[in-house]
Amino acid sequence: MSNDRFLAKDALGDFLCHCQGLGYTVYSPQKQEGVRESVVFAPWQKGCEIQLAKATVSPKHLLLPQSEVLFRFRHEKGEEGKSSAVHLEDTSQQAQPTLLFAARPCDARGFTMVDRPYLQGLYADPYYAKRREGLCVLTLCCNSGCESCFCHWTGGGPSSPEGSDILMTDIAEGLVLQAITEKGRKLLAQSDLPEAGAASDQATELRRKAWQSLDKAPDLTEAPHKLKELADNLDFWTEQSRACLSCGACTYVCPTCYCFSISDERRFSGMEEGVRLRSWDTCMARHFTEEASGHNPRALKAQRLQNRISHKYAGYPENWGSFSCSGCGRCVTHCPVGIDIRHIVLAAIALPDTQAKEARS
Amino acid sequence: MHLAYFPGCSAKGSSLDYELSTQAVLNALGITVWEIDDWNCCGSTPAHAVSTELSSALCARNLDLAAKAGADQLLTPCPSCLSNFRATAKRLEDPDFREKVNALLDTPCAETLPPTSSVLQAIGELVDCETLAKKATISLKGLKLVAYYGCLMSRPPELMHFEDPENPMLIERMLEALGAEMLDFPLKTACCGAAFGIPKRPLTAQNSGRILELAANLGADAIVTCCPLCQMNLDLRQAQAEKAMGRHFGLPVPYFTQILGLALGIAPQDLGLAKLVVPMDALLPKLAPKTSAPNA
Amino acid sequence: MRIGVFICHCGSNIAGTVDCARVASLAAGYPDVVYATYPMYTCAEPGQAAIEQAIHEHRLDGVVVASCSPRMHEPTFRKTVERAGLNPYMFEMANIREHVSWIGRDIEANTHKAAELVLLAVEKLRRNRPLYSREFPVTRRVLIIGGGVAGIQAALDCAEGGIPVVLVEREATIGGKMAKLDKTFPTVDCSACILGPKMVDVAQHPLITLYAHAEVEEISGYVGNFSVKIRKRATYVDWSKCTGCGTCMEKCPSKKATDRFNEGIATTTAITIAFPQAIPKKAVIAKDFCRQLSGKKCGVCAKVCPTGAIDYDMQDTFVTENVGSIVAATGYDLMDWTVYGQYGHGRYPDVISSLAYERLMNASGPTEGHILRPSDGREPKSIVFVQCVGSRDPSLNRPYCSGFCCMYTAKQAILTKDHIPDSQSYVFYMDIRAPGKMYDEFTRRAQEEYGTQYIRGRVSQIFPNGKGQLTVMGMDTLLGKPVEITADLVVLAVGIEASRGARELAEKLRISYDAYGFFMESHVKLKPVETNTAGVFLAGVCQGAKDIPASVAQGSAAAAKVLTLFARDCLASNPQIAHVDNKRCVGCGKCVRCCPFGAISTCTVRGEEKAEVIETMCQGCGLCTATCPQGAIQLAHATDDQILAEVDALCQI
Amino acid sequence: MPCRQLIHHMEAAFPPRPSQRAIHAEYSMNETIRLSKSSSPGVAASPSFSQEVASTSKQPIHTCYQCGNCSAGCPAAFAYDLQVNQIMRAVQLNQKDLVYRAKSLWLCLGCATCSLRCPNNIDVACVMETLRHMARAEKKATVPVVEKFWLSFLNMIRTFGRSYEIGTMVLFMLRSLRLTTDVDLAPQALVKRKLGLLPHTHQGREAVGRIFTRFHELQCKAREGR
Amino acid sequence: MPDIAKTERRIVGFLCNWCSYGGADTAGVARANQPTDLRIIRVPCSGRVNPLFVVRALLHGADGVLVSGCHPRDCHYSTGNFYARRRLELLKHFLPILGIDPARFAYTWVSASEGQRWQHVVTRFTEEIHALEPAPHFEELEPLYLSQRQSTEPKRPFMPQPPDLLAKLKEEIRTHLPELDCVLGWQKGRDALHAVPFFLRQEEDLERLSLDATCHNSLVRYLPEYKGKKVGIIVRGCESRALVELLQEGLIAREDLHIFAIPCHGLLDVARLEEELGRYQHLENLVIEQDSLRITVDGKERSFSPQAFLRSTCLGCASDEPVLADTCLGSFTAGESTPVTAPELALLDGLNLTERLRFWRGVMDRCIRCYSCRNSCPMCVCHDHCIAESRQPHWQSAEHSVTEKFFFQIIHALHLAGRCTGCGECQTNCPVGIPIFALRAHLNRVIAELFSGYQAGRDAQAVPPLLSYMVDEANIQEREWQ
Repeated sequence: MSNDRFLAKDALGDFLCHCQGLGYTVYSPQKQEGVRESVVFAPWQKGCEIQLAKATVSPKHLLLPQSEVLFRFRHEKGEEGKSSAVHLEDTSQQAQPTLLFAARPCDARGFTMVDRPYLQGLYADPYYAKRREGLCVLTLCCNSGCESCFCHWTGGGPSSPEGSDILMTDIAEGLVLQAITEKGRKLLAQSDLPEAGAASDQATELRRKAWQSLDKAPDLTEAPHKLKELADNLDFWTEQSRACLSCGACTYVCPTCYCFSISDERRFSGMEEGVRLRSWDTCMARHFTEEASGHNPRALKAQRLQNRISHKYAGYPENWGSFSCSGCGRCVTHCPVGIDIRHIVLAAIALPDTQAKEARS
Repeated sequence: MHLAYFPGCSAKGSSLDYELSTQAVLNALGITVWEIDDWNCCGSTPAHAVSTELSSALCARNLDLAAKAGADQLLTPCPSCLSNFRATAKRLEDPDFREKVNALLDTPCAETLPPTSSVLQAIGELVDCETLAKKATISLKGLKLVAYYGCLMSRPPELMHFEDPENPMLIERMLEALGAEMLDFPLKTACCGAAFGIPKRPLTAQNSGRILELAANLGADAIVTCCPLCQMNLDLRQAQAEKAMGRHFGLPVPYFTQILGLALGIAPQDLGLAKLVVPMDALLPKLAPKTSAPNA
Repeated sequence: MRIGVFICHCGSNIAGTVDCARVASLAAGYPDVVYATYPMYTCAEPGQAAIEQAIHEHRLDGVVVASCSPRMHEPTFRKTVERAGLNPYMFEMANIREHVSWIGRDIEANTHKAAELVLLAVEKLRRNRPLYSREFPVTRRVLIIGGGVAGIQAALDCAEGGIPVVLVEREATIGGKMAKLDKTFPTVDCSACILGPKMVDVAQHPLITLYAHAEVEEISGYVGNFSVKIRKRATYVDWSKCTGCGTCMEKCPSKKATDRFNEGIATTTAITIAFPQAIPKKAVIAKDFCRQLSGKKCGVCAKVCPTGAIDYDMQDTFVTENVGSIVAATGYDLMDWTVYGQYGHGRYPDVISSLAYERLMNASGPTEGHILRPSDGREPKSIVFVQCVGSRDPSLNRPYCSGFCCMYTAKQAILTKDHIPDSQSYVFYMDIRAPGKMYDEFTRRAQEEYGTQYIRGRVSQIFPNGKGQLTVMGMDTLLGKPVEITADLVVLAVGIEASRGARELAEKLRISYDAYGFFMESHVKLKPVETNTAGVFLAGVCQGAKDIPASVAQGSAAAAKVLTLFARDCLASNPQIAHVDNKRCVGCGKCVRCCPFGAISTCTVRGEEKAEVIETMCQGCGLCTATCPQGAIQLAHATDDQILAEVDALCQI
Repeated sequence: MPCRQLIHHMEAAFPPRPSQRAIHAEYSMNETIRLSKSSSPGVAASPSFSQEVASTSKQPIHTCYQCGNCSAGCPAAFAYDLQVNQIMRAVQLNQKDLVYRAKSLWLCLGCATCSLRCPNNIDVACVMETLRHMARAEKKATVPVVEKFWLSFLNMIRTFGRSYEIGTMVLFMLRSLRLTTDVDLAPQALVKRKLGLLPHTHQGREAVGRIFTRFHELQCKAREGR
Repeated sequence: MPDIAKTERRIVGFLCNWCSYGGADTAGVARANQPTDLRIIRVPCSGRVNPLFVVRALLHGADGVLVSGCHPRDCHYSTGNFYARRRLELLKHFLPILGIDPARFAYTWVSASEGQRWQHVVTRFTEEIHALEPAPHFEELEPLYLSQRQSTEPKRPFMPQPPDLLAKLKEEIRTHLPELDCVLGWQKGRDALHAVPFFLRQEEDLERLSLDATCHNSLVRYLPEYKGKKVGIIVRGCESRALVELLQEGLIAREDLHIFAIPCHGLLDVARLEEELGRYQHLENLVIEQDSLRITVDGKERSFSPQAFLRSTCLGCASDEPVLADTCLGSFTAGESTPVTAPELALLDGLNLTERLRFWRGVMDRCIRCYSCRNSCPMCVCHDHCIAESRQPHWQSAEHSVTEKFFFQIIHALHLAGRCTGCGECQTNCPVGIPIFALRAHLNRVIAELFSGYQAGRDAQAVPPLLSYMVDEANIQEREWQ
């Protein structure tokens, strides 16, 4: 692997500065103080401490901002309010080249799961596409497993390269950078980082060890089938969702939840003008499916939990051939009431067929 | 409780009998007080008539002495001194004023000053009437008395906090408990004419005269006082008042401590009774040992 | 929406300091505004016609007028747009006169401000919805609380107008304070002679139901439909049997009962009839003084009662009456003058209140009309009257004038001279207030014909001089000399205070009261009889100090208001009220708790508790809207969205 | 205590005043009060006087409605040339001269009966005291005998730290030239030992002396400042 | 008109229609000259003024807000201004903790006849606002990040639960379970450090019942879902107070509840323990003792002081005595609560106004609007109808701006005023660790100050302070405007 480069820990700042020089806005994990530490991906500036910890919240907001302006509208009037026209102003062309530093393999794999519906469907989402194109992902491999992570259950792993442009392995004195995509190769080529040499082998060994450290993953092949059968089993889902608070923590920390809401927000400027917003929405909230009539097809939290789990482990696989869960475990750690998606999926698989089919409406 | 004691200038002069009887009564009631060292005159009326700051500086020095001696409370028999102390403590709450007063003093006045009280009020608070009656050995039965508090004891009410400002009853409650007949005395808080006896005699003679006349009309045997200045005006200057009113009164004007002392069985000479200008001698024979002994 | 904006010049009132044309041209750019103009006088007939025309011409569905205060012309313009076919509530005003042109001279700043206020109005109007009143039936009965002269007058006028009346009186007899008076000023005619017939009329009128010795316990409901729970306090005498013969009074052995009717200058029996002309003339036992009821053996009255009316086991009972309107006529009480230590705290028997003096002079009083000193029964020769005792005294939190003391003091001075020709009266006063018809002449007569000495000054102290008389220390401020009078009797013209329990009653009635407990009228000048609670009216001193003629006039006025209210079968409700969004309401009851009118109840909708607004009771204050955390209850015309839009329009501009 | 030193202290702290009689003579006529600005003869108002009194005394002068209660209860009213309520009125009308020449100011006994019974909660006694301070600051004490008595009293305190009755009397008699003051009381007072013949002695008197010295210095400074 | 914009300040007035608006009219009629800055919004009653309108204006750029109503007792609606007085006074005390200068807000009373007073009030207030800097733009402030580490001594020292408590509790539940639909308790979640809510239905479930200082979720939160059913619930002191609040609001029925009260000496801050433990794969053992907290992770035993890992929200708790209980287990500490300032609040107390605003600017930025704070709060009874997400009324936009996020926390805090029982779940469950408990703790402190020591949930019969009033408020010093 002669192309691998070595990035010494004390040269991290210089490297990121170099990337900024290439026109990238650099996002890196940053610790922010509060009641307790929180690690979030935020714009990096020279002098910022460089964190390598796994972030509390996934970096999906780099592609899907918490809210984004799709367009602006303005009702324009002529003299004395006589003639009038609605003026629209597009905002999709404003994506900046962005470099994401020290994402984790689950984060990067998460991008691929969002890519499919946003880029590979009938219509590509232009807002998303622009950002995706400009995004360069530098992923830091995990050197060990973690109690709450389960990337290897869903087809990933501590050094899985999907979604990454460069994979980085932490070998204590520095990082070994391995280009995965052309974009990554180009970035490495533009850098003056030294060749990794022997460090490259050290990195390979660490990655192997990480894989070995993982507990054995259960077989989830049956999951889509079982979940489909369970779709109408309200008893099962009521039991699973009993503690659910219907908050949005699970969906908002998730790297693969991509649902949104559209709303128009007026500006009070003395004119009729405003913006159309696309903003994160959570399927765990009651209002997510509330219809204008007041009718709500998923009025119960049991139905909403069923929808969320089934989408990730049954619906999405049916359309795109993979689970839409990268196993990052954030929903597990951040659920205020400890709802564990692993347990639900395993419980569904464990249920004998006859019981699963016992449909209740 | 550390009770500091400020006798006031008159205690060492014109009202020596008040001082004697006060000490004797406090002693008999088991109340221990410490006279503060090195006290000075509170400035009385002339000081505050001339300058509030001067008056407060004179008072503050005394309050400061009491504070530094660790007093929990500062007692004085004289309502005028008390009034000046209270007014000073109140004014010192204003930092600007405090600064002005401190500028007059050798050392700045202590931040926290002990509360001040009159001997009368303190006795009222420390010894209830029942206890007082139990301790008494002589009955005051047969004495028809009026209590005269003067104006400063209860005014201004927001400073003095002494009973109903129009109708204080503390002396009445005490002496009634000891057997005396206390007459309702509407002029009990009227002004005696204050220190004007010297510069403007008619002012004092007229006012003291009114008080004496009403007490005489009501048939009182004596007027019981708690203020050295009032006592002096009603007693020493009684002849001047008689002249002004055109009538003879001959009313003894003892201090409440003297009457209390008599009831507690203290010898008249220890109460300075001989110092009264209008003698009480005619009343003394009315006093007799209590007939009903306790538990009898 | 299509909004028209009219920026009024108001002659030069607005145009003098606001560039109206510029405001109109800015307004034309505001959202939904399709027409903007700047007429000279918008409220004038041509101005209103122009609005109507514009509504038709430009197909407007909302109108903003920027002119004077909406408190002035909002009703006017609502009618204007209604004439043009719009819902009257699709209208908003911007106040650019009182709040802009009249308070600042900078044209630039004023114009800018006016334009922003118009924007506020436009943003609010865009969120207005048409509102419609509802009609509801009324119960044509009236409750009158208080049987003094004002209440009696109101009751008789209502009953004569054909309205059934429920009259509740706290005492055992109606008549109020007037029944205690000897004579009345300025004619010096006998109080009992003029009031007595009216009291009898009340007793005999078929449409009047009288509950004496009773109090209002609870009031619920709203204008047209009140429900009133009345507590009939136990009298221990079955009034259906009592004939008022008075035998029980003669035989009652407990003779030391406080005689409240005689203002405490005498005592009476435990079982008593207040006075010979009492209505109803029925006996009542004062529990505290009755031997039988205090657990001792007695039972004399029960033995002597010829009709067997005595019932020692009687308990309070309750009746509920439904009425459509309420008149509060609860009168006043004398303040407790014994707080004045300088007047002896009440411990000198010959210092008495003016009302006690009325009883001393009254032929039906304890002295049978002979003025005798309470201390020794001697006839006083030197009488001092002191005015403003408890009136105009901020140190006792009674800064107000009691209104009638000057007059009755003059009357009492005159009557004193009539009773005791060799007496001399002195009146200490601060100012003589005698603005009524024949009033000033009357006070002059007291001085000129009856030789009463009027001395201008307050009295500092009153005390016994030890010789059986009282020393009164006063001041003649006209001479600048202190005055001392030796008096046989001192009469204090004691000021009035709100009737005992007035505040509690106001809270039951949901009306306001002032700092002293007097009930608040709706407008001090233009709505002196109405309160802010629809259907509740005021009569007499409960609203503020007044004398007998004024009380009677207000009693009649209140009756007129009741009759006006009942002239229609149905009432229209105010549509600017709160509405509950059942989808959002979680039934937590916070709105129910704080509604000042009890206008929110709860109901069950599909098994869930929801708040429900009683349309006729809601007065539209919006407290509930500010209280509801989920915004489920919204005040029409002042919704959260409307106020938020106004805030945002101001802050995001 | 050497007598000379005593007199020296007295003179230093409270220098003798110019003849008060002269001030008196100025106002022997009964004049019209000119409230508006006018050149006609009469007593002009001092515009900020009532405000100054109100702010110095912290009392709501303007709430006085002339009920006369203060005067009615005043024990010195019989001796007043201008009654308390009239003084309040004069203050309201900014009649500084009228107030300053009233003897009443100096005859006030300070008993506060007026304050106690004022229906408007005005501390009238405090207003009177404030007026005395203000008048003294303008050297207008119209009853010198009272002032002399105060000063005599204060001089004793300055010298001895405590009051010394006989000293006060002697000094007062010297200053007021009223050599027979209270001689009628002397026999009894002396027989009954009502008066201490010698002043008290204590260490604090020097500290008290320093209080007076500083007070005097500050007063001089304030006067120069003005 | 840019010139005006430079010389004027943005001042918003809320005036009641009947008195103050009339007073402003009277001032106008008298041609009483006034500064032009103020813009008046007419409302029916000062009681209609939701304090959130005021905050909204101040956060969105108003330099000052003035509310004026009828004088107390003169309210056209009888009592509306009494309620307004309490709420606005509370707001006045709340603004500083947000970093908003309370001088920017004033409330007063002006009657329709008091034109002069109105002129005076407007002139004074406008002058005061001009004397301040223009209001800072929240979004443009530089964030201030500060570390908040527990530094306060707990009010009561930590104690592990008595060893036999769980067994006793199980016995009690076993007795009562037959008459109950369900019992709300806790069980272990993914490992021994993580407890989750547990809904016991059958006797077999008792085995899984767990009870220790990691069981943090407030089960009261679930009770309204069980309305009409008979349920058992395990509560600690703060949770019993939350029960009282829900009972006061009629959202649960006492007769449907069986309350098992247990003592509590503070809960563990699991998130901070996780921070200390770092990434681990297996957690085998958790032992909680008086002085040591031992956890075995990946074969290694780590030991901690439980005192140092108490939840900050528990530190100020004086008493675990249940207000309501059917079955009491263990012994409780009755305590007069002289509240200890929570460390997150102490941190804010030590900052000046600008620093506080910058602090919130920093921490609120990372809010993801997941609403865990709200949804785990036992007092957030609006549940699916929160105004944060409704379009009508439209209090909040969907925009993820830091102002909107901050405004939500203000809404939450003010809606909890007088109701918050201080369980701290809002903060504990925040995925990004925003110290929002400080706002609640501050409001609780203010409520106690203003309303004679009132504490939510202490007395089932008490009327919540913001839903009642006193004609003469003992602790509210209204401004005199002299």
